[in-house]
Amino acid sequence: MIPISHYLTLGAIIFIIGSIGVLTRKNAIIILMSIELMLNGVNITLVAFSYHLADLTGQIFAIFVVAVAAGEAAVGLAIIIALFRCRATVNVDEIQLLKW
Amino acid sequence: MLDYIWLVPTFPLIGVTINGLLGKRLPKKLVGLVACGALGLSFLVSVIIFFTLLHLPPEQRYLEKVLYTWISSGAFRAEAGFQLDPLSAVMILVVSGVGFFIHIYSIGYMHGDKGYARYFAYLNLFAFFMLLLVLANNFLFLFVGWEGVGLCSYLLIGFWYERKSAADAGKKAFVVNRIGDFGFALGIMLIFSTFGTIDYSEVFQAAPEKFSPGALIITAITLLLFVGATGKSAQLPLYTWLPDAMEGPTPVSALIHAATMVTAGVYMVARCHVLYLLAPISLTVVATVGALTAIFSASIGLAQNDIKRILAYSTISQLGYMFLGCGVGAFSAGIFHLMTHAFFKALLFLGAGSVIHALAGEQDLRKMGGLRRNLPITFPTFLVATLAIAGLPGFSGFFSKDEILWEAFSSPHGHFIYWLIGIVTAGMTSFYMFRLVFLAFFGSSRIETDRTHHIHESPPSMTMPLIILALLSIIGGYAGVPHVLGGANRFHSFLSPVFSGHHGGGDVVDPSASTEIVIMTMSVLVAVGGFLLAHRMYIKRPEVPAILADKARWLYQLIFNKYYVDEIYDFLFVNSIKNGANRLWQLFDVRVVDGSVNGIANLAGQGSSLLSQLQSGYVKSYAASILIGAALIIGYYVLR
Amino acid sequence: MHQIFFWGFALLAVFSALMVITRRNVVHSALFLISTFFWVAAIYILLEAELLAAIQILVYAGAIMVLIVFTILLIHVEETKIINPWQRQRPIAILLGVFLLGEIFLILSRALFPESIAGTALQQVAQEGNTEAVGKLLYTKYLFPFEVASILLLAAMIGAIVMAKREIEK
Amino acid sequence: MINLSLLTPEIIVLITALIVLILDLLPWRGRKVLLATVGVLGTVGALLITMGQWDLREEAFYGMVAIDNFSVYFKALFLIICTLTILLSINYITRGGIDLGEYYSLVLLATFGYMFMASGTDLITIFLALEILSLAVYILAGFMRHSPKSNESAFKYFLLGAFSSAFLLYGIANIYGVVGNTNLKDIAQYLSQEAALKNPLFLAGMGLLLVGFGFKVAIVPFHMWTPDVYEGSPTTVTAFMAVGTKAASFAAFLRVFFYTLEPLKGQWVPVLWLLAAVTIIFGNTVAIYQKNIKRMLAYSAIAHAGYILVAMVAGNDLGSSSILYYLLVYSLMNLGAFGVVIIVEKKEEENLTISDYRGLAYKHPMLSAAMSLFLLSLAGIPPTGGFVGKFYIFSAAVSGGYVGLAIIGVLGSAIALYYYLRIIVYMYMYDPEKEFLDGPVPFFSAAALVITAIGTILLGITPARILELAHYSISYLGH
Repeated sequence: MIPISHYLTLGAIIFIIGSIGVLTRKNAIIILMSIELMLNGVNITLVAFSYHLADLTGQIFAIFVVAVAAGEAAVGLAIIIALFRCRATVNVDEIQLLKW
Repeated sequence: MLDYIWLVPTFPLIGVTINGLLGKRLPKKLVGLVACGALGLSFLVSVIIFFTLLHLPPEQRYLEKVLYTWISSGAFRAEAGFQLDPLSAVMILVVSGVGFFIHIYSIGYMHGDKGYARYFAYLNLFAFFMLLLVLANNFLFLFVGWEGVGLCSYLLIGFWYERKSAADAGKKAFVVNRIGDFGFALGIMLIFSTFGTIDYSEVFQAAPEKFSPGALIITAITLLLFVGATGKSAQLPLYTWLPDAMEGPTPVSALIHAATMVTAGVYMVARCHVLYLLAPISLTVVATVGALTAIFSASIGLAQNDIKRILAYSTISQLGYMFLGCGVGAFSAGIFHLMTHAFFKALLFLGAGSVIHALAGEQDLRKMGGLRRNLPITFPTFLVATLAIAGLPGFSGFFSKDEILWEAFSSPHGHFIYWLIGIVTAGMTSFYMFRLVFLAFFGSSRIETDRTHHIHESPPSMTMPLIILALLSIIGGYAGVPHVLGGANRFHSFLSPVFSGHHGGGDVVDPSASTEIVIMTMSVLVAVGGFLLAHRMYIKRPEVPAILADKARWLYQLIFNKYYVDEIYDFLFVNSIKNGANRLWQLFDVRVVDGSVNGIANLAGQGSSLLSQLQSGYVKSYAASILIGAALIIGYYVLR
Repeated sequence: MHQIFFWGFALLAVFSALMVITRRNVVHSALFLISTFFWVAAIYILLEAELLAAIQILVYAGAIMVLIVFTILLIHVEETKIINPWQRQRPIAILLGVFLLGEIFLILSRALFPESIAGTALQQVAQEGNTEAVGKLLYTKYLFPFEVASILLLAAMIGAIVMAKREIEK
Repeated sequence: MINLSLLTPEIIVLITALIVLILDLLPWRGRKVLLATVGVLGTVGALLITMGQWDLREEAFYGMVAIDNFSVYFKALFLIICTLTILLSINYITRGGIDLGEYYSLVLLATFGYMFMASGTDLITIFLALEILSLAVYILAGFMRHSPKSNESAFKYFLLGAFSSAFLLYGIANIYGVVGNTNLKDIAQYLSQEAALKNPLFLAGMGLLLVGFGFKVAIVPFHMWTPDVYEGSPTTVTAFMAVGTKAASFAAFLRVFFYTLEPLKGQWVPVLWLLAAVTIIFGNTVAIYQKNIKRMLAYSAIAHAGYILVAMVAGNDLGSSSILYYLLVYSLMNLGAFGVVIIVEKKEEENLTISDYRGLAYKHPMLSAAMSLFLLSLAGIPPTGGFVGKFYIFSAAVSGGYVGLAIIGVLGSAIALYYYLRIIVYMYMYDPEKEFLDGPVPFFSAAALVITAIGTILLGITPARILELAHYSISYLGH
């Protein structure tokens, strides 16, 4: 039997890998993918708890997270496309018109 | 009639509304009429109310008119409304009365200014807030008025914004007053959380029941409130904004920075006398700050050459007197001096304004002289005011200043030192005021030639208020003739319901009446001494050498010797004081206070630009900030 | 057996995730992301969440990734090398990540995990299987969030169309 | 129990959003005003029904949403905000060339999300509501698609918003793992056990919730998006999110922390204390330096979040009711200030720096008077609503024993007066150099300004009634 903390650690590692991706990558699309990684980390945590508690709420929550992730991806990619049309770049280091 | 008390602040508010919104489109005459009319009506109502009050038996001279419930939340409750008692009656009379005359004066003075309507709108707005301040029945309304008059003051100091100095002065007033208001606001919040209410009557009733004298919380409250008062009433160490505030139009200086707004601190302390009497430490602080401010700024006044600046330092010094009075527990004496000071200081400023008007904007005393003949109305009225502020017998300043000095000497809260400082200050006051009069109105003209041709007396709209205020400066004092001079001190007995049960000062028919006479005589002597010294230095000396020089050589030698003596005398006594005062001014005013004001502003500005660099525009560093925050918060919970 | 599967899936998932954030080429990152999704789905199966595993593959790998890949095709850019003064962020980011991970380990080592609250849900799963049990809950207790989620998708749809539409009609 | 009829106001808003979308297909020139009118009618209708729900205290959908006074108060506030935003937008979006039906539709959908932020009693509901409003506002922020700034602001808002909601989600997951449920009532019940209070997993979850909410209400150090997004977005959207998103996030923040996490007060109060202090100091200091008025108002919005945190820290009776009161005042005065900015703003980012306001008073006295009123209220000068709100908040802090925080707050508002007054000085103390508007002040915008101005003054003069409502709303939270 695998203890729950193993699953939780796995979720945490993936969550943190995702957040490091957000902090280090320049390409907006990769940043978006890193956020998806973070959400996956959360989902692993939710499902692990659900399994441990023998309660389905966690799984249902995870389903909603997937739905939200889909919505965020759609909106985010649309925003990235609009940005690209306007600025011809998706490099976050070049997108700093607004500052100070 | 008393129920119509709400009319008093309402009229100026109507004036603001009309002039503020339509002022640009109305003819100038109408603008002036509306503004003056609004305040005139307030004044009329105030007078009627005052006499109605006078006809009531003393214990019924109180009216609280609750407008509505401001707060009712759990244990906290406050009702907002107006409170009319002898204290606020005196205040509305002074504010609306002096305000009314200054409004009239402004019609002439501001004639031709492009911001005419704006000026009157601000002035009416000021009157509204000031009346609200003195009529409030709770600390919140007081604070409303307090902030409101500060705002108007700020707007009016910077009225001639084209001048950089005016804009700077406005900024300075703003920064310094922030510090004061900061303490004041905290004080009110402390009251609110201590008593659960901010109504005067409830607070003042609960305070003696709940706390014994010397209670720490009351001391904290009163000291915080006093911080606010030092800001608004220009006391040490927050006084420096006031001399700079003279950048505003002169009638504004007269109304706001001499007669009314700056006395708000004194009014507030007197209003909270119940609290102050419970906090002996705070009383000592008030008296000490008042006394020190009085002598300190009077000494600075000795060295100034700008006519309005002298008056400004004089105002600070006189405000110090009022706080001294309050600090020794003689609240009604403080208010009495507040009233007489409002008359003669307004008159002094308006007279100075008339001089400046005549000289097309010249404010330097060294470029005046001999104006006595050119300004036949301004001169005598100005002289009356000078006599009054110097405290010569028979003029209003004599009675009020003397009462404070006597209380400083004799009151249980008083001390010999306070009296000594007070009387030295009185001498200085007399000296610098007569110096001003001699330099401006006597002697030969030192006026620059291009200004000489249009020296003229001001129009009637300006001289009329001068005359009325001069009358008030004379008779104003007779409201409070002390018992020892055979008077009844009616002013004091009028205020006694407010300060009843406390030592209000003046009422005790003192067994040591002879001491009082001695004290009184000494202050008169000091005043006369100041006059003589000024006369010697600014009237006699310039003429004497010239006459003697062409008589005979041996005589001239004598004169030379005398002159020599004068020089030593000058060097030893006058100059050293002058230099000392100047240096003090340099050190304190320019370095410490200006320095710290600028320092604060610079620090804020630099901190601001530095911190805003953090906002680099890079979305990744924003994300890093979030992650750091998250790591720290979780770290707090885990590693603790 | 379970052990081996878990460690295998977990290591593969972490490895793919690391690849996602380290590959220079966007397309490679995307492919590794798909692989991560698959391994995570496998973990779900280990945790007896079969429906979720299916959704993970259908929605994530199927729908979201297709969207991302389409966008990559639309926006063809290589990562350029513009020097950003704040770019020295990589070590900070990694340090922060390690710090956070350390915190999470600490938490997990001290955490009190509740006992299984089991009850009806578990029995339902035993009788009807995971999918049916989840479905029933979704349409009863969680009906409200379910409906709200549909509105969320509607908002996302409207938004995406507005943003990506070519020109505003005049 | 489903009790669908309890959700009538929300359903009306939703249907209005859809109707607007469909009506936009009409081949009729004047349809834009029709859309706005339908939008306003829908929100006003929903507002009336919401008001009728006062004192109802019901639950719907198996405890997923609560119709208590707390949510009714907030829902009414959101509907007012929505109405005013639509009024301010009519002219602006036409000028900006973004007059699409989707605009109103998204505003209404965001409002729909706001409403469930206030009434959601399950972390799932709150999370979904947060996502709905976020998605809608991301799009609105980038609605001016030809403007690089608008695009950038949508982009930044989206990336950081998604990033922070991942944290929120992770926090919810941890709390679920400890409690076994996501319903606020069950979590509260769990916390009634003594041992539960020390579970680090739960505390970490709470900390992550703090991050998520902190981002949405813009408190330091989660505030960095605020100035950029506020500056870049279309001004009507800035106004909408500055008040709506902030109030909605505070609604959920309050429900979770004041009601559910009440037993853990000792744990979150110190953190909020520090965050409040830093937020007030940072927001106010940086605002001094700003030249763009929208950016300045953004920093001011950060500082205001700090003031509200002060009341949360104080936590007593006065503090909690003053939050609801302050959010109402804040919404009105901020919408008013942004309203003036919206009216004065011209195409191509013109008239957006503070010095552009020089001499406005001579050309448009009413507009400047209104602006001065809003700014003075923001600065907390009596007799405006802002003053009363701040007074309550800081008094609450003093009587709660947090004198230090009150001092920081008062000091912060003293600094704040400086940058607010600067605009007034520019308006009144300089001569105008140009014409500000191309025509008269648009009717609908003027109407919105009148409403906000009257509200700001009335709340300053007679706050008692609203304060009572606020007190009544929050003291029965969860009962």
